[in-house]
Amino acid sequence: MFGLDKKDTMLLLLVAALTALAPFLLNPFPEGSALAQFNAGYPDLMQRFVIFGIFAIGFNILFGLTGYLSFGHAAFLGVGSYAAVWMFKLLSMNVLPAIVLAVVMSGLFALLIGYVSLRRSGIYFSILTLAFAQMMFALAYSVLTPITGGETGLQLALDDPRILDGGVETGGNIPVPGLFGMEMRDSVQLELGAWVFTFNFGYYFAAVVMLIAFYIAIRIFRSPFGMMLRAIKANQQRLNYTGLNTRPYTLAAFVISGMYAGLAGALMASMDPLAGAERMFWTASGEVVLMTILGGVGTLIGPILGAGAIKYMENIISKINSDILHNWFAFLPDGLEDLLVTLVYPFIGKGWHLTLGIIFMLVVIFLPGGLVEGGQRVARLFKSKKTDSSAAKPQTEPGE
Amino acid sequence: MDAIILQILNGLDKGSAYALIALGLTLIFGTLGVVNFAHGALFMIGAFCAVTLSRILTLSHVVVDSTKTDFLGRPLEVQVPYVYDIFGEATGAAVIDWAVPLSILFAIPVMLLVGVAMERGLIKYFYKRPHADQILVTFGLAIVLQEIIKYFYGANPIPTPAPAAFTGSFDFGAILGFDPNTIIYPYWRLVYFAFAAVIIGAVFAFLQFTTFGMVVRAGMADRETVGLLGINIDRRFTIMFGLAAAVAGLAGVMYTPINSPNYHMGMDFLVLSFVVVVVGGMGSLPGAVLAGFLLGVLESFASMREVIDLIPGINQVVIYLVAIVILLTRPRGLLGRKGVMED
Amino acid sequence: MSKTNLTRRGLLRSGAVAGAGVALPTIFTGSSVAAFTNEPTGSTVTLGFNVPQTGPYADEGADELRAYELAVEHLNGGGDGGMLNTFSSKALNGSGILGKKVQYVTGDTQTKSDAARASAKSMIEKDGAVMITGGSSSGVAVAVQALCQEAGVIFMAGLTHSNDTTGKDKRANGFRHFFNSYMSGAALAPILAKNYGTDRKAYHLTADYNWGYTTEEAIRNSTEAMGWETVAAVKTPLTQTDFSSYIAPVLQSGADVLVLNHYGGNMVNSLTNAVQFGLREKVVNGKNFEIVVPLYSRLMAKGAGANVKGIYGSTNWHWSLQDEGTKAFVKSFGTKYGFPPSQAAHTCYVQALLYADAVQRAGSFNPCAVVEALEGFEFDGMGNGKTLYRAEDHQCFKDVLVVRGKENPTSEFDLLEIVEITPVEQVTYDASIFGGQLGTCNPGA
Amino acid sequence: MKILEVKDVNKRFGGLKALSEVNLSVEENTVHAIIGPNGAGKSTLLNCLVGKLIPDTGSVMFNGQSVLGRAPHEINQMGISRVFQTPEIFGDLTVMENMMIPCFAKRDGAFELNAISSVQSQKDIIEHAEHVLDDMNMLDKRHMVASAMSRGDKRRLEIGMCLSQEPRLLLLDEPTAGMARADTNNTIDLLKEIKSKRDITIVIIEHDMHVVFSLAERITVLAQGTPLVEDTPENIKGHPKVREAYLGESSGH
Repeated sequence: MFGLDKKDTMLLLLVAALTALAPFLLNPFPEGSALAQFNAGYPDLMQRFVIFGIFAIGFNILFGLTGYLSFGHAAFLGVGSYAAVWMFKLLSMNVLPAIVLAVVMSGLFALLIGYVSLRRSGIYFSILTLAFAQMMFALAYSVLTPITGGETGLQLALDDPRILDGGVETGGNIPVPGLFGMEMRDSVQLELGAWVFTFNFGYYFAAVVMLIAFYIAIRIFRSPFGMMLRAIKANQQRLNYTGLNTRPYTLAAFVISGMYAGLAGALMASMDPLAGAERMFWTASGEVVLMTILGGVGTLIGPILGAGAIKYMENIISKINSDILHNWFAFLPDGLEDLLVTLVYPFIGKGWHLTLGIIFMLVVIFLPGGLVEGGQRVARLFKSKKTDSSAAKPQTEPGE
Repeated sequence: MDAIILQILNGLDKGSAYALIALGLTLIFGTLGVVNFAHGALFMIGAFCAVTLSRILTLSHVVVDSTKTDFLGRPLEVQVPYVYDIFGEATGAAVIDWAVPLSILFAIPVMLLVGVAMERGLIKYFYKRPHADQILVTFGLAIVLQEIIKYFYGANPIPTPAPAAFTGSFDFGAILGFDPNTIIYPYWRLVYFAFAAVIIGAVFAFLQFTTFGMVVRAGMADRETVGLLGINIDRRFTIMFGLAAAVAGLAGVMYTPINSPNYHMGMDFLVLSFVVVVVGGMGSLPGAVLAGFLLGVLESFASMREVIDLIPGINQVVIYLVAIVILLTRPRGLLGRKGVMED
Repeated sequence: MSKTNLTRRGLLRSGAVAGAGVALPTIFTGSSVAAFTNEPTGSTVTLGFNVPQTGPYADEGADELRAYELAVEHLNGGGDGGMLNTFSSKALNGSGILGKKVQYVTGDTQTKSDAARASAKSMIEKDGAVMITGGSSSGVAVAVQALCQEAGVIFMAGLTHSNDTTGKDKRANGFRHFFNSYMSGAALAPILAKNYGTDRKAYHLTADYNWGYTTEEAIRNSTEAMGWETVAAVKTPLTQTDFSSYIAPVLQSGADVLVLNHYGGNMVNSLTNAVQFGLREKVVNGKNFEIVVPLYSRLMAKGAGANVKGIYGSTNWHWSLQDEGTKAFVKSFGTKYGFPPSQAAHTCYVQALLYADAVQRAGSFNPCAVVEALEGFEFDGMGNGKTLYRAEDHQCFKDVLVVRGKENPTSEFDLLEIVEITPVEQVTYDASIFGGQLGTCNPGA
Repeated sequence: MKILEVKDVNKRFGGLKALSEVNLSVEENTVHAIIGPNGAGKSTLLNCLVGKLIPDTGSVMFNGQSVLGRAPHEINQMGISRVFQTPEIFGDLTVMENMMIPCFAKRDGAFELNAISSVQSQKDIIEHAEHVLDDMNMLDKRHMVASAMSRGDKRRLEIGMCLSQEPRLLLLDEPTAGMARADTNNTIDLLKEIKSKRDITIVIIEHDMHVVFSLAERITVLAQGTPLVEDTPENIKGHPKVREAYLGESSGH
């Protein structure tokens, strides 16, 4: 189906099903229960899951396939966001022109930066991308303030021209981004017993975009182009002596992944029309590296999982304060309660960076293939137990 | 003219800090072939060695001074350091005053230990892994280390002043025949510069003139051959890692009076020190030193207001701009060897 | 202290169809049911405290959070009541807000506008917070304020000093109690002129972002009006840690005053560097060289250690004030936590109380009702003397403190001494000078 | 017809003269061996032929066209394929994928943004790759990850990859270095078989005299960066200068 083989079709359908049902899957705990803290099924976080999923999918096309580690990819996300917000300001609150311009602009920046940076490989390439991104961040934060809004970020204002929406009365409030009359923030709620599920238009819009992006990524992975990119990672020298020019291949991969980043940036701006320079800082670029590694480099679904895991930690784990901990352990005797809280507290809430660092180290040390490899290992364990057969066949099909 | 001399002076001083940090980083890369993103964290831990020692020295017991009151109107509790009890008030105060230089003695064993533990406990399993994995695992480690420090010391910067003897600044202008006060430089920064020069010299001498250093240099050039000679290069490399950690740590200790240390100072320096190492040429010790001074001087010039007026924002990007230009014109950095880190 | 029991109270009821197990998903945003976003329908109301818990301002954020916890305790009738006893409005009675027990959720702004908006959104969408407050930078404040306007909840800004927050980026749903760059300039200039004379040459180092720009402008304008000359103004990068190359040329320029338009880590480092260069021992143009830090914060002064001694700056509030409100607040904060509150803690505590009081007086949590109750509201007893929440820009107008680093601090908290309390008349400005449009209040739904 | 002509090539590395006044011409459809002691400049010469190095002076003509200044991939596209001393293959890819890549290079040229159609739909490429694998007796290994194969198989795969492009000139850089005697003989047989099946010119750089004399029709002896002599194997064997300079010292092998 869709020009994919059976396995990939299954994967695509699985991801489609997961995203479609996310409002249910992410809200497994009834309202008001102690575990409701762990529910993630609210629009903003679900939007972030899919948007950063797109970002990581795109990054993986570059890093996972070619092995070129860009440490400045967040710059393209930033460019996409700025472009999108400017479209909202100047043209229309409809998200489509914003997305188109964002993808084009980030593609142009990626072409320029990629053309220069790809003259070098290895860590030299990483440092070049880092240098470009840091320059963009520093300038966006300071001297480019008239274009980027600087510290406070680029925002909408009541008196923006919005040429295409000219006739619409704003009524003292800035209009919000939408798609032909549907606003990104529109939500429907479904109450089932103690559970409440929120279906948000913005989320589903972003999810559809992510599915398209994911589908394209599968096609790229399975295409001759994707094979060449993997060959670059495997042995660039051999590829050169096989008559293939690696530069345009890597550049194409760089531009494509830059456009994915720009798309993610545009969607971020569509869900929340503000573009800040911090999203271009090098730690933001590091974050997408973390996502990809955590999920599984070079795998199709890994980056999406990694993006989800990190955003979950950032938004859910970081909100657990000592108060909530005390509530959880309230059933224990006082001394034990305090002890447990003392032991756990450094790792959650404001200590979530520590947990992130530890998990990340553990993954790199023990699971170089990320969560996907972890899943495969678990699956293999079950398989070999069930069938009691000899060791499972080594995975030979790459790009799972 | 005097403005230019001043910025060269200032650049050399800045550069000595960059060179010192980059030196350890490139030492680790050159010997072990490991890209250590936790190097900034080592610098930061060094700085917190100084904080810790001054905390230890100022460990106090409480004496209630009933003549004064605190913010809630209660009798004021005055903290009296135990050092005062041991050495008497005058000597005790002097010991506390000299906490930062004293920390050098404290930091050396601590940093050696941290370095060796890091190498034995983590890094050695990554020699054969790709550079990307090394970057990632040490990046994770850097996050963990700085969060631990933050947990114990908080997020705010902690003032750790230099000894009172080094406050104030030295007037070069007067010596060179310029007007007084035109070329002044703080004493402590001059101390830092001299300190960096000594450390850099010591590391070079160590590598150049000791058998240990010769083996290590041979190992940097060709690890397998040295291994074949039956020399236990691994153990020496462990010691090198400890040494590099100590260099980073000392750089951190002496830096504390310049900028009050905080938990993220390592990350602040990380990107910069990598730029320095790459500009100098991965694995090249003289390259790292040269690039450190070069970038320090250029950064100083870029921060002159005449330059900023000419090219707005240049002070924000000069380091990166230099890195890009050097990497494009000299692919292996200023003094780098061929083929290093290009896979 | 109340134990928080996290629910999404507000949001979840809004779309409900009573009694039915399955609702028909026909309504958007539940607009036809709820009157405004996150209308509290149960016996409790949830406030969202959005403060930096990670990053360089984490300690300031922690102090803000302490203040909020204290405020919640007092609102719910716990503790000694703190400023509720001295507050000129007596609407609040310790039974929560409008009889609903106050609960709170917390978020981490990371001092990044993106992260701050994400955590604010999560508190609004997931936890049903009806008001968001906190923050310790203007970038975050402006970003979150715009978000709250859009979402239809009230935003009570925490520590934010840029003119923009209630100037060009003001929003109808946003309110600021903290003072701003303009007021710092207006309050500082006369004191500087009095102490340092009117014939001075100033050299500005300015953080290269919005807050730095507005602060530099404010200080320049007001000092130049006093007769000072501005020799140079140099912008420094946000990520700068070593300011030596910016400070080294200061003396050559012939300036005799250095103004550091820096905050947080930048301020600690630039001040430390400047003192290191021995600038304060120099005599230029026959006058002692002086350093000025327009925005002081005790937490940051602590980071700079002894370097702050004798240096002038302005601050929103200081615990050593002797009015009744301050004394009550310092007492309950100090008793609970063992040390005096920072100005960030103070402004956050006051903001929480002001919001609660406005709701109580309006008789509704509806943001538009709250806006109406706060606009033009005059109050006293909150530590800054008589204060007005101006209707035109939602900025508080009150006395501003000019402080100086203390020469002989008795403790690690006793770093600043109050030099003068600049009366409100002197720092008041016309609401239109910074541009921007307030728009109209947005109740969401 | 001369398919490869090297004229007056000089190459220095700093103070070291790696090649001096090298002249070499290779007749089409012959096997031409270049031998010489270590450091004779064999690899430098080879690198000059494939575009990795550019000679300081002199010319290198392939099929009447200069290769100088062209990138390795361009030279390959002209019809020169290269086999490395240690097998250079795409270790992470399967054997089949390894074989398909040169087929794509042959069909689509140096760059083709073919990002949407799937590899599986490229029937002609698959067919061709399978055909070559079959030729190499490796069809049964096609789903293996290449890095998991034995060294001999990797060598075989690499040669197969080169052949799949139907090059006019095949350059072999010590193809049997480090191999056991049995593997070496297999490789000799393979090369003989290749040569017998098609029109192809082979230039082989070799240390192992057994290999050289089993395969070569012409031999150039290189010493200290200069060609000493060029002749048929029989004459080379008896040449006194060669015995002295090269064979004499390696007779112990």
